[in-house]
Amino acid sequence: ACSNGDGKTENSGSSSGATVLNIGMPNGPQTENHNPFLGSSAGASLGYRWMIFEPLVMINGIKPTEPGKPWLATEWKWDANYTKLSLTIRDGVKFSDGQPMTADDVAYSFELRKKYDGLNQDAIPYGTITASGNKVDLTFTRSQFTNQNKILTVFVVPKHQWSTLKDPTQDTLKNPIGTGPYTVKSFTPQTTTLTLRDSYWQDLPKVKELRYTSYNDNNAQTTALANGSSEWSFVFVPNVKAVYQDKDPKNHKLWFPANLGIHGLWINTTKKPFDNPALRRAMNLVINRDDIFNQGEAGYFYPKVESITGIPTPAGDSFIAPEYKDKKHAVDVDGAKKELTDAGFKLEGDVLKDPTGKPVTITLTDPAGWSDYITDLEIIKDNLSTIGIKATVDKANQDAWFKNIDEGNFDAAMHWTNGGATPFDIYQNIMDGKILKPVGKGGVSGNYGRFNSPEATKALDQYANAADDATRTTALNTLQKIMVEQMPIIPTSASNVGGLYSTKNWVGWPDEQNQYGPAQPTQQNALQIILNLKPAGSQ
Amino acid sequence: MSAPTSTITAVTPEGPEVPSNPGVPAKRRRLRFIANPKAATGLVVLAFFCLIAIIGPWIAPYDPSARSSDLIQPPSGKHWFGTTHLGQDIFSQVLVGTRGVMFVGLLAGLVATALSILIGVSAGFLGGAADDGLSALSNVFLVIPALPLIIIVASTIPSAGDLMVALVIGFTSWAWGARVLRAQTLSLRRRDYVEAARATGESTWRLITFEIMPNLTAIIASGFVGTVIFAVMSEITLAFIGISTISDWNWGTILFWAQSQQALAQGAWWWFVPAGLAIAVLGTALSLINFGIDEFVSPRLRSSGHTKVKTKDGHSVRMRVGFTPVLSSSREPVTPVVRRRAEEEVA
Amino acid sequence: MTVTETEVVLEAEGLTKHFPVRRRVRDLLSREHKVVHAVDDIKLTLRRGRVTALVGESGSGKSTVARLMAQLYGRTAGDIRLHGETVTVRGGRKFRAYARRVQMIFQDPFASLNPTHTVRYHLTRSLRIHGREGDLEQNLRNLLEQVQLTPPERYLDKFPHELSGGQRQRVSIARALGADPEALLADEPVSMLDVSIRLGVLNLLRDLKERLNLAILYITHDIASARYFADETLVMYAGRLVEGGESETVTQNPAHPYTQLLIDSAPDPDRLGELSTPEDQAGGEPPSLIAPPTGCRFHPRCVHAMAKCSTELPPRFDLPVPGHWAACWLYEANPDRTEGAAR
Amino acid sequence: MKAPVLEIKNFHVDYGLGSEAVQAVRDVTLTLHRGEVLGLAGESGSGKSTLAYGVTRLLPPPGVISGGSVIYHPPNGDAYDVMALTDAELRKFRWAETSIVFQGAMNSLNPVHKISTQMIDVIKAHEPQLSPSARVARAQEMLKLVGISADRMDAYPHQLSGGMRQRVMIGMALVLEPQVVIMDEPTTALDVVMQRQILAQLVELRERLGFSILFITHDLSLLVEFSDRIAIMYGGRIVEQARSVDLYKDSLHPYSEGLLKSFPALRGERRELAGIPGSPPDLRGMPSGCSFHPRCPQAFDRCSTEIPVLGIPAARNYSNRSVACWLPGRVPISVER
Amino acid sequence: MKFLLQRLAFYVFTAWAALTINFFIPRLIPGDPVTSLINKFQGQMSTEAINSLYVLFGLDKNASLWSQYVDYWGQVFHGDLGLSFTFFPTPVADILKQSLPWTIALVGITTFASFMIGTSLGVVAGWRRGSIMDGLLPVTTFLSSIPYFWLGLLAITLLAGPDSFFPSSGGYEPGLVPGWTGSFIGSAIQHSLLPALTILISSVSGWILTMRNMMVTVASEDYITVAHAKGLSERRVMVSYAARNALLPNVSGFALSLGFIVGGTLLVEIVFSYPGIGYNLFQAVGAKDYPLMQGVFLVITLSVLVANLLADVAYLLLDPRTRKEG
Ligand SMILES: Nc1ncnc2c1ncn2[C@@H]1O[C@H](COP(=O)(O)OP(=O)(O)OP(=O)(O)O)[C@@H](O)[C@H]1O
Ligand SMILES: Nc1ncnc2c1ncn2[C@@H]1O[C@H](COP(=O)(O)OP(=O)(O)OP(=O)(O)O)[C@@H](O)[C@H]1O
Ligand SMILES: [Mg+2]
Ligand SMILES: [Mg+2]
Ligand code: NI
Repeated sequence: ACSNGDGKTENSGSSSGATVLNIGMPNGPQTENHNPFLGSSAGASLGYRWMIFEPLVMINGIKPTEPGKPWLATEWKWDANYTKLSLTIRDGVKFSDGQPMTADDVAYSFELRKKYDGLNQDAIPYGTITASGNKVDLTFTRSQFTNQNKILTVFVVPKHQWSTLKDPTQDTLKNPIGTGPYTVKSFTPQTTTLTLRDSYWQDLPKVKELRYTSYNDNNAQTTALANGSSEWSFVFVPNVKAVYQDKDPKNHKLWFPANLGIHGLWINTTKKPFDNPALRRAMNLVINRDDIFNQGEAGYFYPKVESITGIPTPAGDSFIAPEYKDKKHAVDVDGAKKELTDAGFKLEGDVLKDPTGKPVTITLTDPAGWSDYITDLEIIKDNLSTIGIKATVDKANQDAWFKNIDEGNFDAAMHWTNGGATPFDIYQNIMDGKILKPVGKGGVSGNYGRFNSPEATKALDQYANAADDATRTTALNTLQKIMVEQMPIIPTSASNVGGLYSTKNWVGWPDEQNQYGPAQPTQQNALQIILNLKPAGSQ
Repeated sequence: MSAPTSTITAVTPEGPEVPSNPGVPAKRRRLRFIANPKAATGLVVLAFFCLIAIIGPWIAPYDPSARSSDLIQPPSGKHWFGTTHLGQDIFSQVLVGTRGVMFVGLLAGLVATALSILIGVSAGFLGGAADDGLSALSNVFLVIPALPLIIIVASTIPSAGDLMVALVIGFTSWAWGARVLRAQTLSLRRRDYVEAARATGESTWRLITFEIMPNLTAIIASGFVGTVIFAVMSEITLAFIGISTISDWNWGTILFWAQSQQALAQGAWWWFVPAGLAIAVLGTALSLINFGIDEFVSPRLRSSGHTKVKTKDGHSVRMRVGFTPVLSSSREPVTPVVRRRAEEEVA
Repeated sequence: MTVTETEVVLEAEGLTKHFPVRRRVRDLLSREHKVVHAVDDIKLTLRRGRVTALVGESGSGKSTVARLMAQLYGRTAGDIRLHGETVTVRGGRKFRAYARRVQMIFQDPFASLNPTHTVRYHLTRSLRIHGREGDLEQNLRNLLEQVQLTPPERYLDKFPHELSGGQRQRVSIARALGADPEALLADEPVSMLDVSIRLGVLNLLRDLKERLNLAILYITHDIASARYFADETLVMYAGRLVEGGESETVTQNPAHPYTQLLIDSAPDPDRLGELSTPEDQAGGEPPSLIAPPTGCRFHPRCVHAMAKCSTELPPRFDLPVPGHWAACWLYEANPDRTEGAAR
Repeated sequence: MKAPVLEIKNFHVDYGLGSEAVQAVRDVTLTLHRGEVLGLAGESGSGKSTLAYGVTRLLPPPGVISGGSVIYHPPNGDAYDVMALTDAELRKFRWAETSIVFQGAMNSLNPVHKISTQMIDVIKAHEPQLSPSARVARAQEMLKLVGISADRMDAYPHQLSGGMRQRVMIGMALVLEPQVVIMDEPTTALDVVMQRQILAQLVELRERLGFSILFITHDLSLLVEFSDRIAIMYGGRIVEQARSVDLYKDSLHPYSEGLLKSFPALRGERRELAGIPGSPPDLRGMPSGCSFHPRCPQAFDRCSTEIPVLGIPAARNYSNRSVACWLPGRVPISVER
Repeated sequence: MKFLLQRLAFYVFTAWAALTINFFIPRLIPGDPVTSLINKFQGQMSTEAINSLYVLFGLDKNASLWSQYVDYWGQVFHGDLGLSFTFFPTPVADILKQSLPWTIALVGITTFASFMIGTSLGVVAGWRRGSIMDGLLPVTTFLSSIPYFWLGLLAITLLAGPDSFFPSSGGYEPGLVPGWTGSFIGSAIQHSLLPALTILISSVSGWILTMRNMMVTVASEDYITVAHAKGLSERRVMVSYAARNALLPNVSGFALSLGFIVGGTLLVEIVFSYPGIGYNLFQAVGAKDYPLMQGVFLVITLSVLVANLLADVAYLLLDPRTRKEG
């Protein structure tokens, strides 16, 4: 934030002289913890772990269906209905301490995950892990079709370092050694500085030094972005145009593509009259996603979900069933009213009465501090009033809210779904009967709305274990149909993997035209972006 | 947060002063409190806020939560204090929000005061083990920083309304008052009039309620006002940092929204300023009342109206300790002087 | 015996009060419990219709005696007898019953009335507690008239601060009379009052004694006033009684060296200009009550002190005048020495 | 008559200003002569302390001196009016020429400083040229004079008994050997034995150092014994002034008479104690005329209308006493100068 | 010496009670660190990842509250405060070591400065009543009635910014490495100016007021009049007689206010993104990070107790009456 100090001087003056990139995240003071496995580490929180530890395969987070880019593995092959994986490891890759990376290291990286549940974040059911020559073979106890990207993007750690650690789950790894192009130069709670290695198995990136600064909150981060002291970040900026873009319209850019995860209004499907799909569909028809996008999400943060299947586009374009290809969400109050009258609801003046004659009311709830969700709820509340549903927004206590959602004690709430390489994760999270628990019982890890559809459960099962793509497509189409017809949740927005960045000093960022990866600095693809950056004015 | 805690201990080491001005009936003396300009100003402002708290929701031009198409508009005839990112009317929010603030402030003040009386006065009066136990309790509560404690407690309560917040604040902020009251009770307990009442045969509870309590009124009142300040500040802070679960509007909620929407960065000062000023004015009003009480209790604190004195030869001298101003050093005697008779002159 | 023997109302025998001293770190090691020997072995008799004066310098334990007799403090040892019956009460109904018969007037009229209550409240409470309400209004007037606050209406609804010191003291007395006691313990009832007002209050007390036949303990440090108002005078020094007898005898013919010192020190307008301490007069300061001198407590200051004085506690020795006694070894063997010691 | 050191002339003190002002001291004229003890008596609230503080200009707000002069006669040099001094001159004047001993020694000594510090403070302020060791020596010497051994120099006030503190104050008052010492009820908090010790010491010191004392008390019997002359105050005025013997034997003002009759005597005949009926006047609502008239048994019409003047009584041939009373034979023939 | 034993018992008891409360209160909060992390990673954490976290944090095993309590005391006595969840697996002690200096430096120094300035102004205001200083009181009252965070935010908006001398956030320039270098210390001071200023503004009036009132009370004591009567210089009377005595009651108030440092610092650190202990607490509360919460509370409690102890000692030194012997 200051105009002096060596933080800025190197980047000031002619933009072509830039050697440093300032990356920011609004995550508060950090502690010196470079353990890449731990989400609580500074490396994960700020995203620099990806500059040190590299994946086997680089997969474009916004295009999960595209084949990945070979990275530390040059080849990979799935067998036996995705229960067996053979990897060919790249030669000539060296760790930052000069030791070569071998198949042993790769196998060890998997072993670690197998051995420690705490490190196996995706709960992959590892079977055997064998390394021979430059090959690593893995087996799994179940089909890993839905997890294939998660396995391929596993990062590799050096065995010679990690095998000496007493407890890898509780080590802060003060001296991280990886294959990536950067090493940690200095750490302070505010800023971690990474510096470029002399050698790297690919062309060395142009950025000599990365500075990851952790700001205490969104406000501080936004201010830093606006005044240029932070050049790349992922943060929610209200009124982004005025606050950020207009400060330097030429250089202040943002790109927030969707990934395959969504946000929506979860409805407790066990509560009358919301157990009636017609009511849920009608509600869906009046919700104004433009307002939510523009007012709640500041016009950029969580992109609109356009498809009525709830699958975010363009990331999920290829999954959308043919019959829903062009069906998009649109506000249709009359349609909603028709839907309701058909189902026996009556709109009396301003009040909607359910078939039994009771007025329809609903409490929308989210934690008080989640301002975007609360804003969304305010908008939804307004929207629902157009069909006579009296909604109240309850700003709950965060902990209580979690508990209530978990136990199904709510009418409706804005909540997210899981995300993944395919829309499977979304649907599984919403409708899986296998994780269905009665209202009042907690510990569910999805299906908060207690949506009970054996058909959906079956389709999900089929998809996960199918032997061929056709079965999978059919299963997914069934799920889409259920989603559209039953609306267990009303999708409003897609999850994002975006970023705000400045082209003042560096160019080559991903954007609408060049969608080589999501623009979020804490994603694995950040390494790709860094490798792609060039000093501004050098072209 | 820095609600000025009452300074009454410092002010009255010896309890209620022997009235400086005998002859003025006690009732009139009580009214004199209102005649104190500071207290009067404070009371008027407080009354104004109380009025708004009562009628605010009725006179609010809009529903404070209702959205409109005027997003982030600066103040105008239509929206006196401008609008929010959802087009809500900030003026209405401030008006409607007053009730929550006043309710929580007063209720928390009441709860804390009641607790501090209960604990402080009993500790001071009973003495012995009861005193040790109770004062240890209040010491512990004093040592635990109040705001973090309130934050933690507030976040444990599921869906707390104003009532809950008020109770939480009340239950965590009585310790200071209890300590002051204990000290005061200790000094009152050994007063002759308490002993005398005991010697007359009064029972213990009558001693506490009728002999000791009336003499604590000023301290209790000032403790109450102090806690109200603290409660208002705490409540607003809780809402501001998004911890409290208040679903209704209050000034803190307005500020929370302003802050989470980065109103200042957006240039929407109108979103931020009115609520903050309202808090400051309310806080000042309460502090003024407290000054009034302090001065009422300890007349020495009153700055006398005439601090400058004009001497005969036109100089103006300040009244101060140690150097008494001399108005005129050659004043003629006001009493008649018996003129000397001529014969005495001779004699 | 010139002391007329009327009925004994309240008597104390061997009355002792030790206040514990707050312990410090050092004391913990020494394992000794220090106490203030505020009152030691006092024998005192209050009779109907008589005023007994208790004189002694500040801090000699006079107030403590009064509070012990009023049962406001628990005693360390000794006996308090009301009409010959030992009483020990700490509170509750028994205490009320005792308070009804023995009332105390506090030293400081400015502090002993609650500033927040009116005269009416104070008196009403006193009447009500002891069930003497009857016709309340009439009784209130009677009380005020008894203490010569007339007309009563003028005073009933006043707050203490609206009254002068003498008036306040009268209200205190009225409050004590509200219980219709038999014994009145007046703890320096006039020391805080102005010279011109003192007399009124004392005259009032004397008048009450005569009219209501009260037994009064009059505590003061002004030995001259004891001469005027009390039938009997007891002299206290550092927690002990050192001399007693009829007031006139004690003041005009003091026996104990301390009493002599006290009387010699009192201002005397007739000794114009001869202000100086006689050579044979004791000086020094009162002793610490935590570790009082052994033997006679006065011996360190006493000009007649003998070896025995510092080791043995002198008992009461009767003196020639009936009822007059002194606790001083000077009078041990030969009571005739009285003359010599008293100069 | 001896030479005057302090002449108080037509002295007026008010508390407050304008119409609310309380006139606590009115038109007081009083002379303190070199080497004498002048007693000032009167009941509580009669303005004794106010007069004492007023003379030294130490009245706390809202007190103001609304008139009169206080002429000080230094032993060598010209007399000057204390009321006309500037603050700096006043500071120099204080303690070096006139020192003051207050009623409560505990409150007069700063509880947080050693008594030596407090004594040396004075010397430092007035005789800065003195070396530190000389200052200490002087303080020690003075304390010895009042009977406090040098090893108590470093004690804090609370470590001394009441009598010792009072003696420290007296020692401090004399440390600069002033001409005038004003003592405002210096012994009322002490018991009679201690009181006598201190007064005896004071008499001795006065003989040695030759200062004059203005001694304030309400204990008339003490004054009679101790002082050379006595002035009686009532309602802010001096009502009578005479040599102690004269006053004791034959007081002219009914109030003085009443006062003398209020003290029970310890020795001699049991006198009749008459006392003074009524209660002291309220300074805000002073009775018209002679302020004592409502309580005076001998009051007549004139008393309630005209304020009596202090002067040498006409009837009997008194030379150095004055009284303010309209009773026949006491009406002044001359104003006391 | 008088109340050393009593004080000691008080400190031991208070420490025990406060630490016990510290232990229990966080555990009364519904929810656990993992749900809070879910919140932090809103929508970006898969169900599987959540389960792995329970394992990682050791929350999958159920220990009784009592055994946890016993362990807790074991830890406290060993100076081991456990591992933070938010910054897993960083030991809480390390986090505190990292943030404590900032809080002490900023809030400690400003509280001290505020006390000193407020007290000095109060001395003058109380000594010269009716002068301009006295007239300033209502103004300072108003300033101190402004909610702290509001004042801070306003100050940031109005005074801080890219072109301004005042940085708007952080404890030092992001690029610098903490150390005893000139540029770092300069930067740290520069970053602390605005927060310090706002703390001063909102806290100084309290001290002015208490000190003024004490001065007024003390000024009418006899020994002040005596000091004037002794002809001492005005300064000497004001400082060595009046202020010295008036200060005494404020010493314990000051110690108590040190206790409120962390409570107040929370907002300062939030508003100014200051890397101190208050912000840690805020994070810990938000993340249900019991070990961190306990650690912060421990620090707060101990520092309050130490401050009180210091105040007791200071009192002992300043007021000879408490040193009474025998
Ligand atoms: N509650 C108490 N605790 C400890 N010591 C006490 C207590 N009350 C009195 N004392 C001590 O007992 C002694 C006698 O005190 P008491 O008040 O009886 O004296 P007194 O003769 O009435 O004095 P005075 O004339 O000043 O009223 C004193 O040394 C006093 O310090
Ligand atoms: N600050 C004040 N404001 C108004 N009146 C005052 C003030 N101070 C003193 N007085 C009044 O001035 C009168 C004289 O007071 P002063 O203290 O001189 O009396 P005193 O003769 O010294 O009495 P005492 O014997 O009790 O010391 C009293 O009636 C008192 O009420
Ligand atoms: Mg007593
Ligand atoms: Mg006086
Ligand atoms: Ni505050």
